Amino acid sequence: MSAGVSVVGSGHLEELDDRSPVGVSKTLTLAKALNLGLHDAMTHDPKVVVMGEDVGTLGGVFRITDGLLTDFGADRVIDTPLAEAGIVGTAVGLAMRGYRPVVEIQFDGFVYPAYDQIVCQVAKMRYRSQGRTPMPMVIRIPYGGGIGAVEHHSESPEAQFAHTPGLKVVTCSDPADGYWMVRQAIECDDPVVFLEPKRQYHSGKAEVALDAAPGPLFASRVVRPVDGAVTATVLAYGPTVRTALRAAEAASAEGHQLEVIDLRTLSPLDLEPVYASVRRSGRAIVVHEAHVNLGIGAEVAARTTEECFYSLEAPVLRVGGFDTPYPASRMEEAFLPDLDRVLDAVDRSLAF
Amino acid sequence: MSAGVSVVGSGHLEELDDRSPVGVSKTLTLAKALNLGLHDAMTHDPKVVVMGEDVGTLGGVFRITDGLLTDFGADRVIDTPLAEAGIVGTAVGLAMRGYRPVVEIQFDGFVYPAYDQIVCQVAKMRYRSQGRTPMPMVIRIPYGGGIGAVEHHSESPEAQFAHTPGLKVVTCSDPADGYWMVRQAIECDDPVVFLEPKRQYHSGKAEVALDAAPGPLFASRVVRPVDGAVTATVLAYGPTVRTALRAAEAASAEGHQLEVIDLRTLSPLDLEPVYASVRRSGRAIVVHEAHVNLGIGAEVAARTTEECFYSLEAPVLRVGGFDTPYPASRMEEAFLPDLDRVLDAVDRSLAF
Amino acid sequence: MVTIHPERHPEHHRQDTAPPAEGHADGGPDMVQLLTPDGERRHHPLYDADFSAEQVRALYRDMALTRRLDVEATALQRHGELGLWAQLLGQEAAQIGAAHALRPQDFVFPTYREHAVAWVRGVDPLQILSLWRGVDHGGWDPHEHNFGQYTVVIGAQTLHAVGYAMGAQCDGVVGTGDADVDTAVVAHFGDGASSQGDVSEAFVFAASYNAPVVFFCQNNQWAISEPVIRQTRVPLYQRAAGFGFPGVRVDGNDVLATYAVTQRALQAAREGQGPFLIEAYTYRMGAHTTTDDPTRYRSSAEVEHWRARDPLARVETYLRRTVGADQRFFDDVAAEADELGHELREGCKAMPDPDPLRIFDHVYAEPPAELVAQRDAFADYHASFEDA
Amino acid sequence: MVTIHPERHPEHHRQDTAPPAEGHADGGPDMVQLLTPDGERRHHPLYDADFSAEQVRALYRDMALTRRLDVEATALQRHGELGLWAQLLGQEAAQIGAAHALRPQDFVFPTYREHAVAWVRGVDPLQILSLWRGVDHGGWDPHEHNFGQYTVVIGAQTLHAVGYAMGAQCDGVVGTGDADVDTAVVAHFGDGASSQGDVSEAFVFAASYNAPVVFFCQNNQWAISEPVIRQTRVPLYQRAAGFGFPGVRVDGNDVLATYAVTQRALQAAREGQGPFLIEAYTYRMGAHTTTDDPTRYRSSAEVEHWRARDPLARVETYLRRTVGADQRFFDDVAAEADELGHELREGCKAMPDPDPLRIFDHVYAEPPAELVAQRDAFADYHASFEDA
Ligand SMILES: Cc1ncc(C[n+]2csc(CCOP(=O)(O)OP(=O)(O)O)c2C)c(N)n1
Ligand SMILES: Cc1ncc(C[n+]2csc(CCOP(=O)(O)OP(=O)(O)O)c2C)c(N)n1
Ligand SMILES: [Mg+2]
Ligand SMILES: [Mg+2]
Repeated sequence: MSAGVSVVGSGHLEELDDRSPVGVSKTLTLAKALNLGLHDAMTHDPKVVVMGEDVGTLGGVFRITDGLLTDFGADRVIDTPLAEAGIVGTAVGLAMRGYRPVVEIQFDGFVYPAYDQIVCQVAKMRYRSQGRTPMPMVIRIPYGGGIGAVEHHSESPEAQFAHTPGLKVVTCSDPADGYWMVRQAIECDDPVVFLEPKRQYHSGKAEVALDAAPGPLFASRVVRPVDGAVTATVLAYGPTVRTALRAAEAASAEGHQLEVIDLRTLSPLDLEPVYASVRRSGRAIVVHEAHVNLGIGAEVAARTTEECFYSLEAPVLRVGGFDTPYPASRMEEAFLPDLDRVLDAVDRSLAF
Repeated sequence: MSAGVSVVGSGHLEELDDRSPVGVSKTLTLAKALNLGLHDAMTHDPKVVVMGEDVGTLGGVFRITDGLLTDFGADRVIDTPLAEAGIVGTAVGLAMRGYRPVVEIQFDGFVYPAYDQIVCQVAKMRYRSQGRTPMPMVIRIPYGGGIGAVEHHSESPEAQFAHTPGLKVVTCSDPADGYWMVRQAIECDDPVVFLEPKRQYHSGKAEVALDAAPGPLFASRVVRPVDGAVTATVLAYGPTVRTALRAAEAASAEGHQLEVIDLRTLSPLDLEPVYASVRRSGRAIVVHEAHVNLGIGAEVAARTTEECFYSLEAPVLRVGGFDTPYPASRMEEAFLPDLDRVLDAVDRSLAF
Repeated sequence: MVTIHPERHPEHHRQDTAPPAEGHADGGPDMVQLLTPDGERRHHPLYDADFSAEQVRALYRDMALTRRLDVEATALQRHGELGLWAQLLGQEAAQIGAAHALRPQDFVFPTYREHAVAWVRGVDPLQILSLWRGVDHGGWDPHEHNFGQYTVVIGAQTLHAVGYAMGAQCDGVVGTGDADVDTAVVAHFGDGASSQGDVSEAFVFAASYNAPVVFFCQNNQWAISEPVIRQTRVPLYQRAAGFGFPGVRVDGNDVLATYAVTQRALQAAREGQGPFLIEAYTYRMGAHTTTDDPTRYRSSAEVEHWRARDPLARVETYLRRTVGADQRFFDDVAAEADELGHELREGCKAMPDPDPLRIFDHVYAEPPAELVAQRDAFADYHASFEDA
Repeated sequence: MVTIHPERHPEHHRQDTAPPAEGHADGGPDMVQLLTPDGERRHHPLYDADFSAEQVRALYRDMALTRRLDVEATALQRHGELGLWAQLLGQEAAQIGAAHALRPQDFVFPTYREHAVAWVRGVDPLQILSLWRGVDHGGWDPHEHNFGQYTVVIGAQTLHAVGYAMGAQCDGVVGTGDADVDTAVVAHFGDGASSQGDVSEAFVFAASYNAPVVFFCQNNQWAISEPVIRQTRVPLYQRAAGFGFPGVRVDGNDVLATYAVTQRALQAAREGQGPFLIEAYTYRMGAHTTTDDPTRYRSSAEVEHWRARDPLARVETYLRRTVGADQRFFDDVAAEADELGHELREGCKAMPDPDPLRIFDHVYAEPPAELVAQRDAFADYHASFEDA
């Protein structure tokens, strides 16, 4: 009896049969883009269900699931009891029955009660069953700081998931990626931890082309290419992409040309574009909000050094959250990497 | 009312008032050394309590708590219900009441239900309370593979804990360290995740000097120093120290001199001895059973490259478990780093 | 599958065995009530107490003052002085009754909403505001007041409470018969929290070790936007029996009843009779927090229904009609509240921003060299801006 | 604090409200039993069934064969052919009764000990042995047999069961009235597992969505070395009521009773009546696993007590005395068991070691380039040894 596990989705969004007509685009905030992405994914595939705390009537505390209950009903937009292990654990069962659950964790700091289900069940079910039990699931987590919140509402848990084989981990940094990456993540037959930079949900609109995905999901992207000589390569993702771009603008005024790469996918990492850039620049700086110690920057540094050993003029430097718990919000500005700390790292790199 | 939080222990084991007379030593397996360490810690400090699944009557599935129930009674050796969050969460409360709980997690793969309590409560309680609520707790975890076990019994979760500020993470690799490190961890006023290489519990005896600790807890140690020219520095910890030492012996036969360092403390890392060695050798190889991706090796590589940039003749290379879930046991030999894979890495390093 | 919920599809609901669906507005016949919404005194065979006039006035006073605290904090948030505030409006009776039943040696493990309990424990309200302002994670000393840190991760503190209670047992301060020694612990949590695995595990551990802990669940009918029926279809107090200890539902808007029930449960725990679950049936009159908009998910009719059950109004009526309290008493309380409001406004606005270097404090008892170096580097870096 | 356990200090135990302490050897008066240890048929007002002679013989046969499977596997472990084995000895009635009550469309979520359920679901026992041999994590196709992977992390599968049941609701295969369509789910777990947060959360979710799931708890009195009294001081089946659904204790050594109770619970679930908890009161006659030494923590008197309640013996008596089964039937079963034993021994020893490159299979549907590179590098490296 295999009906229960037939899974929908080829992973190739170009083939979506409900794609909008060519040329159609909308101007959206990240929040609205994600909301539309979920909406379109649910329209496209009746097996997609959304579940989590307050995702129904309220539309989520960030309103990312706003309107979905009205459009798709309580069978597919499921307000759950307040228990994260329960949410992810029942999503595992739904996936086994052929559904594609999209789970919302309300805030980064509340994913840990579900950690066991994520790392021991979601991540390993396919492996354990020799491929017989796929686990197509998206775990959406609003993450990162800078919103003036109380404890546990500003964390960056990506490294822990990226360290876990069987999971894929991605993060978006603008509305277009928000729309397309969430759709692609839902199409993906592997479980995807989908990190949303909550600080940017409502912080500005951008045009989102709805007729075709801008590129594959598991790929990094040069978001500020530099023609000619590159002073340094700056790697960022999620909330720090904007910081890196601002730093690049500021550096440019001082005659330094920073090439900025949005990593987008944290597991797997897509470092070929990084290597290409570093081979030109000889210097790399990784910027993330997560703690520096064993953050994504550590892996990027280790691999980049291995691949570009003879090109590097300086060690790969890391700018990140300090190795302390996330502080009370009136100190968070100092905790979070900002333009100045990125430029400071550029200076330090140049000093080698 | 602060009686509840007065904590015993200065962190300086040299001052222990019950230390054995100078010159006393015993020949012990790692399992017995840990058992004696727990016993002596409980004798020394009445606030030390041991808790976990099967730690009482059975003495633990690995017998590390054997005899403690008889010697110290059911108030201090607590068989708990089968619930890891419950174990660690109640240990938090016991610590708040002035106890020093030593928690046993039965196997590495079963720590995840307690993950939330560990990373959000144990790690953050002192910070949250501005130092008013210390969290002296030891979380003992038998870890690592090579014992022919079923799923979840062979994992290496150290990187996830080391990434978490507020925790300290250490691991022992021989009986003397087993005895002293567990005693020092119990004395420590910070929470310590204490990783025990289960494969080595019963795999040989060694002399344990009981009159004085061989050195501080949070320090790495050169376990195979090389006089004169060093071919490469090999960094290992826990179960891979033995592998590294064997590789060094084999390499020596081929004329390569490998200096081996047992990291011992994974958070904080103590890398000064590593830098000193790498400045001489120009090459470093980190060996652990955990997945390479975002394993401890990533952090060691990133920092070592930063500190020894101009000394390195090759990038820091990593030998570890593959980026797959831990496989079924008849494949684990291939999964685990062994002598040959270490030597292969030395060759690759020399090829740079 | 949500459509198959018993409430909506009663034919799918096992008729012979299932208890009545949850969510009715009046707490049902099992609910202990000593003071009706009209301010009339009722008596209960098991859970009752004699209240002196002074005691009732003290309860009223604390309810009125903590309501003011709540109103002021809400206003301070609106004025940008606080980042966020979790309102207690409507839950004053549950919290004040529970808190008055404590002895000094008892220890309380709060959620993030127990401002009135904190008040009774002697915590300076400014030390609560500092948390919501973002200055720190709570300014009080838990051990000075025997009142723990606020816990944001839902349910986590219930396990801490059980562990602390196990420690008290070990210390021999349970069941000695000495009223100044015998100790109990209160674990606060909400209706939503009842679903968390941690809370059930706390029940398991408490029963297994017969720990002196009173689980105090404020069922305020909502977990953000989710009604309690999403969490349970039977009254929450019934959860306890299946774990092997007693539970009772009390009118959480009736300060006499919450006091009486908590007092009895604490006393039993102190005597060594083990855990107890109290479900205080109440209502969150305000928003979940100041960022929440409850009109998105609940009707004004529901709010009106509960407004008629205001926990303060009934005590005022009872005081005026039966116990004896003149206008001057109420005027004094109002004046005291005004003064408190003034102090809070001034105190809050005067709170300095923390030195950013405090980020590095108290991570460890013995901070590693690496972290000290990180701090020093940041200090230098920071100073380079101040110099500039 | 352990010393204040109610069993040892009855004076600390709340006398008026607390139910009897757990751990008595005979399941108590609430336990459903249809066949006594002496092989006598009893009847029960609610949970009963008519059994044909053929049916009883089939139940016996499966119990006998799975006992043999267990004995053979234990021996294979002793001979080094398996790395480990979790014995089911003594729990045959609980498992066979529960499994016989299933319809093909039902789905089962096992722990690591449900070998007899797997057997009834048609799983090739060699595909179970391959797990314990270390060849794979379980060789069967969960969707071919509607029998999930073994789950080692205690309790995790109970949530999967609830989610799967929610999915069945969504699919409209609950409460249609069509016996070939209506679907229920069984979640197996142990007495120790009942303490895990996941299991309580599974109860919460199952009740909240009225999911068609039968929680089947084999209370075999022990969680490795810990007696069930460490997990609960009231009978486990009572846990359900506080979550809003029914529970019952059945004699887990009585295959007729476990069948009848499970059959009824499954039928109710398929009809849309929601979740049900069955506590099968049984005993783990063997060690926890082959590495365990139960003499360290339990008395031989206790084991003897339970040996007198052997689940097979009573069916044999009942078959011989009442139902009608001649010696030839028993001889045939014994012969079949011998043949099974032979097949298992040969099959197990013949299992080839997996190719180490299989380490890299099935991590992802679409393996990332990095992992493919890791695999390729390992393949080259590995080949370099083969060449050498
Ligand atoms: C583990 C966890 N998940 C989610 C949240 C987000 N959250 C904060 S309060 C809340 C609702 C809590 O409801 P309840 O327990 O009834 O308490 P109340 O707020 O009504 O006092 C939620 C979901 C959290 N703080 N912790
Ligand atoms: C989360 C977790 N913690 C600990 C273990 C180790 N362990 C394996 S079986 C077991 C006892 C289980 O007891 P019970 O649930 O009664 O099932 P039984 O073995 O008796 O069938 C334990 C503690 C585990 N597998 N998973
Ligand atoms: Mg609530
Ligand atoms: Mg058991």
